[in-house]
Amino acid sequence: MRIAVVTFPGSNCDEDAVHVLRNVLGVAAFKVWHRDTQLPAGTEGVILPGGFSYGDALRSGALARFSPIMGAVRAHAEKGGPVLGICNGMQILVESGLLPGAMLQNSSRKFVCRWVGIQVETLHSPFTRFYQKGQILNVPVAHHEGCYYAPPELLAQLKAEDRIAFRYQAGDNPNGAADDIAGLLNPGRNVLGMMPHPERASEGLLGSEDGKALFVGMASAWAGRAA
Amino acid sequence: MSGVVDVKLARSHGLTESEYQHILDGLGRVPTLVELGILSVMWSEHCSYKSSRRHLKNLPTEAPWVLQGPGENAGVIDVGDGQAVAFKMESHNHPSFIEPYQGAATGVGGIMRDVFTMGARPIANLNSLRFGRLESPRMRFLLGGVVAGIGGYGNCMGVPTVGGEIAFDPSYDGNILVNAFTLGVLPSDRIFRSAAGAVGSPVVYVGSKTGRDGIHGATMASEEFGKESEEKRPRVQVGDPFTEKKLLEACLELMQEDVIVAIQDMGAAGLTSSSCEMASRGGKGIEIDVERVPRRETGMNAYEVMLSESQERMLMVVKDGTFERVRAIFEKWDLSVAVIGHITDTQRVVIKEAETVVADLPVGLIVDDAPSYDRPQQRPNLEARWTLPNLAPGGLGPRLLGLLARPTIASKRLVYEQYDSSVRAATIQGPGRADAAVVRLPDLNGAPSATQKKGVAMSADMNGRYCQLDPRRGALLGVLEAARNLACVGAEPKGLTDCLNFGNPEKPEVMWSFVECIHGLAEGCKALGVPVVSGNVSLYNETEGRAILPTPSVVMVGLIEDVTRTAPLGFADPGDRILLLGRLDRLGLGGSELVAMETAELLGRPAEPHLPEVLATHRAGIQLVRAGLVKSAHDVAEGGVLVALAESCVAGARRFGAEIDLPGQGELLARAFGEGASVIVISAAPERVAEVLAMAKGAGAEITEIGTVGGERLIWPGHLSVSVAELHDAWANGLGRALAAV
Amino acid sequence: MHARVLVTLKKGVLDPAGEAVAGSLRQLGFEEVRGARIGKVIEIDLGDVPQAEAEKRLREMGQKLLANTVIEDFEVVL
Amino acid sequence: MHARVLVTLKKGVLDPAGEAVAGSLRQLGFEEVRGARIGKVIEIDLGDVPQAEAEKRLREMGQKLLANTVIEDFEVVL
Ligand SMILES: Nc1ncnc2c1ncn2[C@@H]1O[C@H](COP(=O)(O)OP(=O)(O)O)[C@@H](O)[C@H]1O
Ligand SMILES: [Mg+2]
Repeated sequence: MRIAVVTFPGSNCDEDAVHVLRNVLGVAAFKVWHRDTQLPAGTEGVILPGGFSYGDALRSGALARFSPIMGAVRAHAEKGGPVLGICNGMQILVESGLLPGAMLQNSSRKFVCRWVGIQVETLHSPFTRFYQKGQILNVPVAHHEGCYYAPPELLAQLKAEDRIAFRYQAGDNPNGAADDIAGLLNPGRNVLGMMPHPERASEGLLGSEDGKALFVGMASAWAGRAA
Repeated sequence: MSGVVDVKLARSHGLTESEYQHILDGLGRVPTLVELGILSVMWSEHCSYKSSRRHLKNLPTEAPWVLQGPGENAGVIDVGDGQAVAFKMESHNHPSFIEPYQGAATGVGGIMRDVFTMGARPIANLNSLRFGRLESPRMRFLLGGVVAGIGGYGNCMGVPTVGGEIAFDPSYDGNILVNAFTLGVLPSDRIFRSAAGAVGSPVVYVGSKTGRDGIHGATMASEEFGKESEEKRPRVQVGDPFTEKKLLEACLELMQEDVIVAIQDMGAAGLTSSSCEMASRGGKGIEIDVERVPRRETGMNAYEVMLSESQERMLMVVKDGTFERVRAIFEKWDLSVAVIGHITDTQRVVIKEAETVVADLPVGLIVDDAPSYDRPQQRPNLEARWTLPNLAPGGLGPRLLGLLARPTIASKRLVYEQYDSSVRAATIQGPGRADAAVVRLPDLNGAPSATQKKGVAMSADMNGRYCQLDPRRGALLGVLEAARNLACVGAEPKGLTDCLNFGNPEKPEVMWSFVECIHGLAEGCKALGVPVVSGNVSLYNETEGRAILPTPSVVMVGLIEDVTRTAPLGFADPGDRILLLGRLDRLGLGGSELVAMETAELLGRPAEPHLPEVLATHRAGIQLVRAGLVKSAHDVAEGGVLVALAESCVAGARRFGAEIDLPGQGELLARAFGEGASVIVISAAPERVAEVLAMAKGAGAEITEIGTVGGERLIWPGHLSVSVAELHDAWANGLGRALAAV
Repeated sequence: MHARVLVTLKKGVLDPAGEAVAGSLRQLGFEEVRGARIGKVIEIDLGDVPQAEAEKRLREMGQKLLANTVIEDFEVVL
Repeated sequence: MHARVLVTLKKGVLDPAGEAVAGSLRQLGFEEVRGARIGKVIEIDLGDVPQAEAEKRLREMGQKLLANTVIEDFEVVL
């Protein structure tokens, strides 16, 4: 199992993702520099971590989308390989079109960091298959542009195709996201973008272990099918 | 600016006539404009500590575990197993009053640079803030801007902001305080310092390009505000956390290699102070060619380049022949990098613009001969304020609700939710959870670790009201409170950093309170065995003649051997017994929040701490938490024991009521709302109470059982009965209401 | 040549920041304010480029990077 | 009446976001880009106000709220 965690200039949750994979789960994980054009041989999954790539200039994720590594990430996704975008990673996925819709500033107009409850909406993805449907996960959010936007037709489609992976619990939506969406999947169900940080909720000591199963699912999904 | 250097121009640079004369005598000639600029910033209060230097010597700075005391960019203490932590606190009061977002942001950026300059990876930020009355729209704007700025910078850097304190008092109406603290970790055998190395070594500039930002910011921080401060606005610097994040990573990457001889961030007074300090600390000279300094703007002259306070820049001396390596790393991170000079043996600072020498000054004149003043001190008539007012008896319930809603006491959630407190996957007790912030240490390389057992605890404290009423005792109480907070999470205090915020030191009463506060800090630190390893002084916090309360903010850092053993401040289970560590009758209403609420005045003398009792209480607290015998621990501070109890009821993960009976026969209000040192509210499972009592007594501490957790109300039979819902509403929404009310 | 690209939120996309500004303006006594929307202006220094060419290039920049056309419209001002 | 207030950073004030955008534009092949600065455009709906009056009011709004005049300039476009 080998997971590549991309470091963009300004990424700051790359270490945390590597930590959970390596130190908590014993999964081989390594950082990849954004200027590389290829994922290392044997890469089975890719994580675009949280942070402020390019200082969030213009729009979060707008510039990182053009980083050289993104060609290889796209290719990996197109082959069906799992790609997880957390926080800034989700913003990059949305900007790059790997996920539909757009991200807006939080409706509070402020950065928000707190624990939220998110509900597992579908088990049909490498990331969510080890949860129970309807299970509530306790995870932190920490973002300024986390308000997911989708026009009505797109929302209807996401629902029809069961592509909403996580929703904030009713009344616990920290950013005003459409339909309480906290995470969504691409049509192939192998690309997940989510605003909450499962990597900060994978050790009981830090307040919750609910994020762990997501990484376990991701890490074992594509075993042996590496590039 | 006219180019003719004379006494008038010197005065406009903030130099006094006699200081200017001293320059003429020392040089034997009239300084050039660039030289005047250099000397004026280096001799400013901010850089030279001319009013404070002689008094800071009274602080205890030594302990066997101190690896670096005051004198470098940050203090460093050993935490064992090859690891050390570097930390410091710094003020950005004046810039934040002028432009709150950028002022606070660059304050946070500056203190993080101080810490990673030492070779440490920053792992935690705290801040200590003071604002005036929220009734003023300007004050609400300042609060919003400062908080957004702190978050804007720290969040982007990926350093969690895990704690701090905010208090409000009308004395800060014209001068808010923004003190930022950073702690980082480093290998204990690889500390980087700023003393210049071998003659001939290249001097390398890295980071952002230089623009005309904040020229003369250091002198601004050394002046009292008046009406004309408005015009000083364009001097404000703008922070760029994205560049600083890259600078951090590039510096730490380079520090893995044997390349850097000396490194110094460019903070206040920019290239001037960094180059002069490097030369001075190394006993060498330095020669710099400003033409080689990377610039963002065209047409900058040598004066502007030397005095610019553009952020996110570093100066390094590297080993001869290693520059290509430096270049490779900084270019990888898209940062500017250039050799701009070299180290000399002349003990002079020589600044060239291409081939023209524009400044040539002896290092000794700039640093060692900087003025040092023993400013006159005058003790004010403190006794006049020591008489307590007569407060109407009874009415505990409404008073408790009133206190819980006071902005100084109410929940700060509105603020700390704007800070990323969980990045780095190591925050064990974040903001609002416990009396001190607790962060698990990373591994030796600075990466998160799942096996690391050790953690650091940090607490920011100081009550300016106590310091106004009795500066020495007030400062001592602040230090003790910080240690008490650490005890509540089971941490052994190991080091302290301070930020001394005062008014105009040229006023004898201000100067006296400054000196007294230093004695109070020293007394507390000595009693606790805690060294002061770094700090900062911010004077002239005064507008139109009105000074702030003396505010010698401190952050105390403690060590926890096993981070699975800490305690939150909120109660955990119904049926748990509530106990008090320490003596309630040692507390009093002098300078208390209750008196401030009811009289809007500063009255009374803060309660005297009894050090042996205080130390015993702390010892007992630490032992109990470490033994896992208590489920919560919360110190009694502003608002007294009832406020502490109410907070334990409503501030935890779940909410509870409690039934209590406060011991003693003293005056009821003093028992309920008295403040002072040394009382901690703890809770424990009933079956562990016997062990708790035994352990506390073994540590020499007073301990009393006062009640039980549970129910829907906080009840003191015969005196108080308030519903948990009301307590929670007052406390949780107090700050929000104060901000919304116009 | 200096040019500006104005990027504004599409009609129908909520703009809480704009609403807050409108509210504050009214509170400050500008009661005539019926609404406000906040967008971005990107000022670009292009060097010596003929106007027609510049316009074409700026539209491309707007399309590719400066605006997110899912939620934003843009306009080139020379 | 609809009006725009353009708020831009004062000359000399660092604009990290603008620099990042300029860098990306060049990387995307727009090599002619010498620099970029990012500001705000606030579109205001004023109802029926005579033009001269509107202009005066908008300047006041700029001064009082829309621009942070410590670091920003503004311009009213009717
Ligand atoms: N109040 C204080 N207590 C202890 N040390 C102090 C205090 N004030 C300043 N120092 C020390 O004096 C030195 C100079 O401080 P400062 O000018 O703030 O540093 P910098 O140049 O990094 O901004 C530092 O080593 C600092 O830790
Ligand atoms: Mg420094």
